[in-house]
Amino acid sequence: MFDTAPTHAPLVQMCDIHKNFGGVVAVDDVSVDLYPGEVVGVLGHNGAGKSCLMRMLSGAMSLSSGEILVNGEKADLKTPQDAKTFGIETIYQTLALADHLDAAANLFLGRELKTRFGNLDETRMHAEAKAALVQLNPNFKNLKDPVSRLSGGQRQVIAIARAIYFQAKVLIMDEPTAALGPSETAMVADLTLRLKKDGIGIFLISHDMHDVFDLCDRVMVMNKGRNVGTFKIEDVNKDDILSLIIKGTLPDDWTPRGETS
Amino acid sequence: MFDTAPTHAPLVQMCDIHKNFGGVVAVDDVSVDLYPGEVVGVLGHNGAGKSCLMRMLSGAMSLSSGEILVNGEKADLKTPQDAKTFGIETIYQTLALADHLDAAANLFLGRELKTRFGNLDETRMHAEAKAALVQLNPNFKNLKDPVSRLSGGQRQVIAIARAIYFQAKVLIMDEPTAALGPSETAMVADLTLRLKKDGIGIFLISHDMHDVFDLCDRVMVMNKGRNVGTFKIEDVNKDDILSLIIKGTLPDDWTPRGETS
Amino acid sequence: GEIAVIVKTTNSSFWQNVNKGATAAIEGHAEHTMTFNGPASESAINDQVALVENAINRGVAGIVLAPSDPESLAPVVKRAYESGIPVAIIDSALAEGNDQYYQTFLSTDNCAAGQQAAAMMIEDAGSTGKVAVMSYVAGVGSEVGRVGCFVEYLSENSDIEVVGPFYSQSQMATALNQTTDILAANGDLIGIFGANEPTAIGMGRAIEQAGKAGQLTAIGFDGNVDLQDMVKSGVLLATAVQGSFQMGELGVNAIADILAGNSVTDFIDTGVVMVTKENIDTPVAQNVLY
Amino acid sequence: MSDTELKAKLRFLPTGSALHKLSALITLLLLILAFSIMSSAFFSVNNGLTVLLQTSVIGLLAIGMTMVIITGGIDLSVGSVLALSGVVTGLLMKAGLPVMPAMALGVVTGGVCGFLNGLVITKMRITPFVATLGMMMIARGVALQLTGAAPISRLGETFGWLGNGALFRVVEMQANGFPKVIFPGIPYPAILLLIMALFGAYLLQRRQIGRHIFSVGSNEEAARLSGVNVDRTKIWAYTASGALAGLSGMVLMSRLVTVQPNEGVMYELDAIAASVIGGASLMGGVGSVSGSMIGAFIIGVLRNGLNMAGTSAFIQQVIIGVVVIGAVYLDQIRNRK
Amino acid sequence: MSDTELKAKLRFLPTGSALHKLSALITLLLLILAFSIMSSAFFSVNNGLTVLLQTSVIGLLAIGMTMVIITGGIDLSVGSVLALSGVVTGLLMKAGLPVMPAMALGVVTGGVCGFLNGLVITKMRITPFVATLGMMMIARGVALQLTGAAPISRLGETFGWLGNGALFRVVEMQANGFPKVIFPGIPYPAILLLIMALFGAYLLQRRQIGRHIFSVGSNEEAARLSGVNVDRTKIWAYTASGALAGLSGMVLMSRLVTVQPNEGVMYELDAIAASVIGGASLMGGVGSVSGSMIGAFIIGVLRNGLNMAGTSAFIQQVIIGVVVIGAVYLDQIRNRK
Ligand SMILES: Nc1ncnc2c1ncn2[C@@H]1O[C@H](COP(=O)(O)OP(=O)(O)OP(=O)(O)O)[C@@H](O)[C@H]1O
Ligand SMILES: Nc1ncnc2c1ncn2[C@@H]1O[C@H](COP(=O)(O)OP(=O)(O)OP(=O)(O)O)[C@@H](O)[C@H]1O
Ligand SMILES: O[C@@H]1[C@@H](O)[C@H](O)OC[C@H]1O
Ligand SMILES: [Mg+2]
Ligand SMILES: [Mg+2]
Repeated sequence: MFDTAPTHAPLVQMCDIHKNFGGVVAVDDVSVDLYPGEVVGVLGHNGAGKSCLMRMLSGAMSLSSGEILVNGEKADLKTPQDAKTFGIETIYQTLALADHLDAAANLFLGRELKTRFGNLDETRMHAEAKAALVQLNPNFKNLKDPVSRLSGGQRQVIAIARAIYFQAKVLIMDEPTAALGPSETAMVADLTLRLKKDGIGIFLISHDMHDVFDLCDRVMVMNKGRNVGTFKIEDVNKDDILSLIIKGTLPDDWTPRGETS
Repeated sequence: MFDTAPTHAPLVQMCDIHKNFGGVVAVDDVSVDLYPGEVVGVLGHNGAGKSCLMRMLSGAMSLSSGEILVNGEKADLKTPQDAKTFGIETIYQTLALADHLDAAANLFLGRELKTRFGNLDETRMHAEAKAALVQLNPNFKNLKDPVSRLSGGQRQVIAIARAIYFQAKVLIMDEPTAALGPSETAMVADLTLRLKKDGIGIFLISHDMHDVFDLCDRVMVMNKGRNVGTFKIEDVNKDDILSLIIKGTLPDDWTPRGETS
Repeated sequence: GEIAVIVKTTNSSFWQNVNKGATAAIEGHAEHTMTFNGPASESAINDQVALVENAINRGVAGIVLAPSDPESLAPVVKRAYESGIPVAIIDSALAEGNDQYYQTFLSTDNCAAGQQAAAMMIEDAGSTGKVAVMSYVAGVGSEVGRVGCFVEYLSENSDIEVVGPFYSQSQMATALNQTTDILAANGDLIGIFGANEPTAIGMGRAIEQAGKAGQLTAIGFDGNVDLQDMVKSGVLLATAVQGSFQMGELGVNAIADILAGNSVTDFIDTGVVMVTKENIDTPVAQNVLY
Repeated sequence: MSDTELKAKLRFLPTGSALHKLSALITLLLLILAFSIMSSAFFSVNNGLTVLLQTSVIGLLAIGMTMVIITGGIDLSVGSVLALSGVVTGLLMKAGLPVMPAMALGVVTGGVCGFLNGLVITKMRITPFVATLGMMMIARGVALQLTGAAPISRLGETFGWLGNGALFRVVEMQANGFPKVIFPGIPYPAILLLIMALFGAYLLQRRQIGRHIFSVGSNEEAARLSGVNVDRTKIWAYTASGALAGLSGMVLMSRLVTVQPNEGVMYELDAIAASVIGGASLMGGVGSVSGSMIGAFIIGVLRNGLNMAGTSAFIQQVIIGVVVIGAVYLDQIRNRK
Repeated sequence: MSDTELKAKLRFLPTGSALHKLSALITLLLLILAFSIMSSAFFSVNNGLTVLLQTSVIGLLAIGMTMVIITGGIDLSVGSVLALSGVVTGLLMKAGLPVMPAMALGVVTGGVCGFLNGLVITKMRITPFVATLGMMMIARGVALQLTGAAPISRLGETFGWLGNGALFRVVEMQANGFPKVIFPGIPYPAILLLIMALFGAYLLQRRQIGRHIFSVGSNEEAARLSGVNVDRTKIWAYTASGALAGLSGMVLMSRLVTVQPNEGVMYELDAIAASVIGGASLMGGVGSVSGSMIGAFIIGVLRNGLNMAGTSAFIQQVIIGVVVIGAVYLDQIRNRK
């Protein structure tokens, strides 16, 4: 449905993005881009600035300076709503669920389905929500419980379902599997590959090297707010990445693995 | 400092523990024990009841029925305070940090150090906190910021530091590395082994099979609230465990791996 | 039957003194009982309407009412009339055009009382300079007459400049603070008027505490022991005291008379006495003091 | 599908909010029973209608208050806004406007005050408690200043119609010249309350704005990240609360047939108590109009019943305090099970 | 280490709470400047002392209120508790008790009311708003019932000592037989306020109980899981608030030299406003005694200054409303930077 050739114009370009909180520099002039049908891993130590960078693309945080282009045009993402109109959906690290509402209400929050009288169409929202959730977790039961009563993993599944339901063009996943069990994690991996095949561009923040190597086309590593390198996944191995994450530099003897091998 | 022989009397025995919320059975007659110097992995799908089971041992949740013995004697763990007096410390999945306080205040919360006039001994608490945190994350800086301003991983480090600082006899870790970067994760693994060597008994909830196989002596698998099997780690492999987690049963052809190999 | 005495508020010694009068009167009428009630404050008019409605619903024999507002209480008084319940109005008037719905009216003429206080003010303090007016709740029936006529009389009969009015909401501490500030801001004040009990007491305390007793003409209103003490010590030149006991007593008696089939006069002036150091021990004054 | 529908209805009432209302309802019934035993006049058609009438003002306020409380806010200004709306209507009528447009503009005044509350809360980021506390003082001060604190009287028969009129009223003239009321009629304020309560419940449960109100109160940040326009939702709720305060001002002043700039002091506390007794949580995310109506009637019945029973005004206060706590407690124990 | 110590002092004042106080302080100074220009009598030693005296009651209430607000609660009962404490003292004195023990028991009465608030909130799990709203009605009702709503007068000279006495007071006898005040002295209530404020700040910043109060308000569940005795902490805070309300009752009634059972209505709003202007957050976890004192003085100066300037009582209300919102807003903009 979208252009699937990753050689085309980038879906998203983030240019010289800077964010500071008073004196604390969280993101330090970072540039990164994303093409359709591509998964870009965003890696880094705790507090490296990964979430902040992505929140700026989600419209959830304002930029201190820099520029974001979507489909080559400057996009002013002031609110999450703005980002959503550009087709940018996000799975937040904090999940961002309204505790007193049930799964369906959360899934459709802000984009409720309505009957032709403008009333909420509960029946349809529930049916759709059920379908979406069962894809990710076949035995998802407590569909009508307020989400505050669900386990950490169940909540994560709702947050994921919400982001993919609305046919994103760009998907940001901030540690989507951190709280998930093995089967759920596998399902998220499957899902990622399926979305990628549909031409969606994905930013994946993860601390799990296996996920990163299984899913990503490129990786971008952050260290203390700076982008310390962006690589095709073939060009690096686990140790290279760990070195970047921890020390902020590649091993001294590094040459692109893709070429040497 | 403790008796390190895992053959002795169990440190903790949880017998026929049951917990339901109205009609929802979260934990269904589960029994499990823990010996000094042993790491027992608690595994299961999302919503299996792992956190609930452990919260009952932490004194954070009341039992519907069942009995908990510590050092062979019945322990009535009504409050987290009770559990702490038995030397049971917990790293909660939700971290349980007071957002407006800084790292040191959180670390010593409820057990503040005082000067001889009974005033808070800020200087000593800070020094101790710094020492404890730097062990886990050498470049932990924002020591005086309220923890609400820290990144997910930084917060996790504080929660871990708090649990180990007070010389626990029993340590419960509920997905302690979920939010951690690779170097922090490695440090937690080191730490776990060090504590184990000191004779501390550890319950480790984790979804990460590598951690489980690297660190655990035994694993207990929960499925839909029930204990579907407790095994020495030598007797099972990854696929056995995944089968237990997902289906609740071992593969049909299973025999204890430790014996066959 | 039950005679319901409904006043503007139960929270003040003035109204509690009405209660005492009513209680004393009911002793004389074994065939009747008396209930005493009122809202939490004199400005809670809607609550007073509800109290009257409830009394009508429970079929009381008669009502003694001190209306917090002349118009707002008229519909319920009419309802009482429609239910055949006799009503005696006390303290404050009901709006014109409602005379047929109640049987008698007992009151101090608040306007006249205000004028008397003003006359005394001019007499003692002179007819030029500043006089501060410390009022209680803006706009309630007795306040409109009392403070309104006080101010009007001053402006018509002297060159006195009025400072205020300030409203204490019938809170003594508020009156104390306000008076303290007014005294500090207007060193040249020649007189001050405190228009009801808590206000006058707070005002008197402020004068004592500022060390200004005797330096200006202070006149109060109502007559509990604190005010009597202030009159005796000279902090207040005078205090205007209404026959509150009489309002309760005569009001209940009037209803009992009507119920017994007797006729009653349609207006009884319960009077006001300007109590001063000179007359405080006389029977006229002792009769109204409480 | 009817089971689903039923459940859908209850979904915003977590931890058994059906129970919530049930326990409030039980409190209400117990009170009615107790008062009926204590006073024969209490349990009569006449008095029932009086209670309806007396509760309508608090009831109207409680509808708006409930919406505000569900967003996690509070509106302390309703009592003052009620007075200011009445003053505006009174002044407009004195200026020659007929009663209907004057009352409509009175309600609009309330809405404007609420809208300003909403702006201050969202755009200036002032906590609702402080913002509406400020509005409480400002609206009261303006109402008193505009009138010089004096009531506005002689607004004419028609002004009293909304507050004192009744549907199906039957009056008969007696031989002795006294009229006799056969059936006092259903008071217009009670009918108005019913309509507004149903409409409020519909908005909260069936419309997007209601869903957004719940989400904002449940987790404001999550609502924002989900694309809910948090500011607009809050402004909506405060405007509704203000407009309902204006409407209740019309009812109250019309009942008094006079505009009283001093009226409505502390009404906010009654409205808040009604909402909370009815199960609304001051933490936000929880509440219902039907619950708040039960809460309002608990307070109304209590006031009326204690008066009927001839309880001293002071003891009344103590009893109301105890019942408010008791009603919320009863609910707590039910929930804990 | 002094840098560390300074920082340690500020650590509970997040998002730049030093700024918080700074902006409140600026508001206060601006007010003082404005009033000094408007009225020459305002900026004088005498009037300064008067402001101190007038603010002491709200100031004392604000200390306790701040503690309660930091736990994430609220105490609406302080105005009524103040009155009840005064009544108890007055009755005990009438019964023959000397002033000191009678006043001590008055403060204890306040403490007991606060303790009951704490019990209802923690053991019956009633939200603070409702629990203290109930206590507000109950304490007021009891105070009125005990006295039959009449003031208790003629309590003797000594009763007025606390409220009207002053340190370093210089009085001279005039020729006309009336005394003249040369230097009014530093009022005892102001000294009492200073002592209590310092003590309150010490408890909050330097003692375990203070740390626990912050933690409970910041994240109650986290505090509980960390082994903080949440219930005991809350009960402590409400008891302190009640006792301080009792103490302020002593000051107020002593100033009046009369016990007034209906005194203190709506004082809770002033106390809350003072805390919030001073930077306390009604969400809990944030606040300071020093900030609340500045807040109390903003309100006190405003009332005094507007009176001095002869502003109409109604316009005063409007202005106070605007300043309360404005002070909090000023703070907001500073914080956002
Ligand atoms: N609202 C805020 N105010 C002040 N500082 C902040 C805020 N949010 C984040 N920071 C700081 O910005 C830095 C980057 O935080 P961020 O959450 O982006 O890290 P992260 O890379 O996502 O880490 P993690 O892997 O732990 O989630 C951290 O030092 C954090 O303390
Ligand atoms: N307070 C509660 N009220 C009602 N149900 C609850 C509550 N807490 C947990 N549950 C339910 O109990 C079950 C077990 O939850 P628990 O948190 O123990 O799962 P878990 O195994 O820790 O899952 P995860 O891996 O996702 O953390 C879930 O179905 C959950 O919905
Ligand atoms: O007439 C009453 C007055 O005398 C009292 O002092 O306050 C209330 C008034 O209505
Ligand atoms: Mg992050
Ligand atoms: Mg869990």
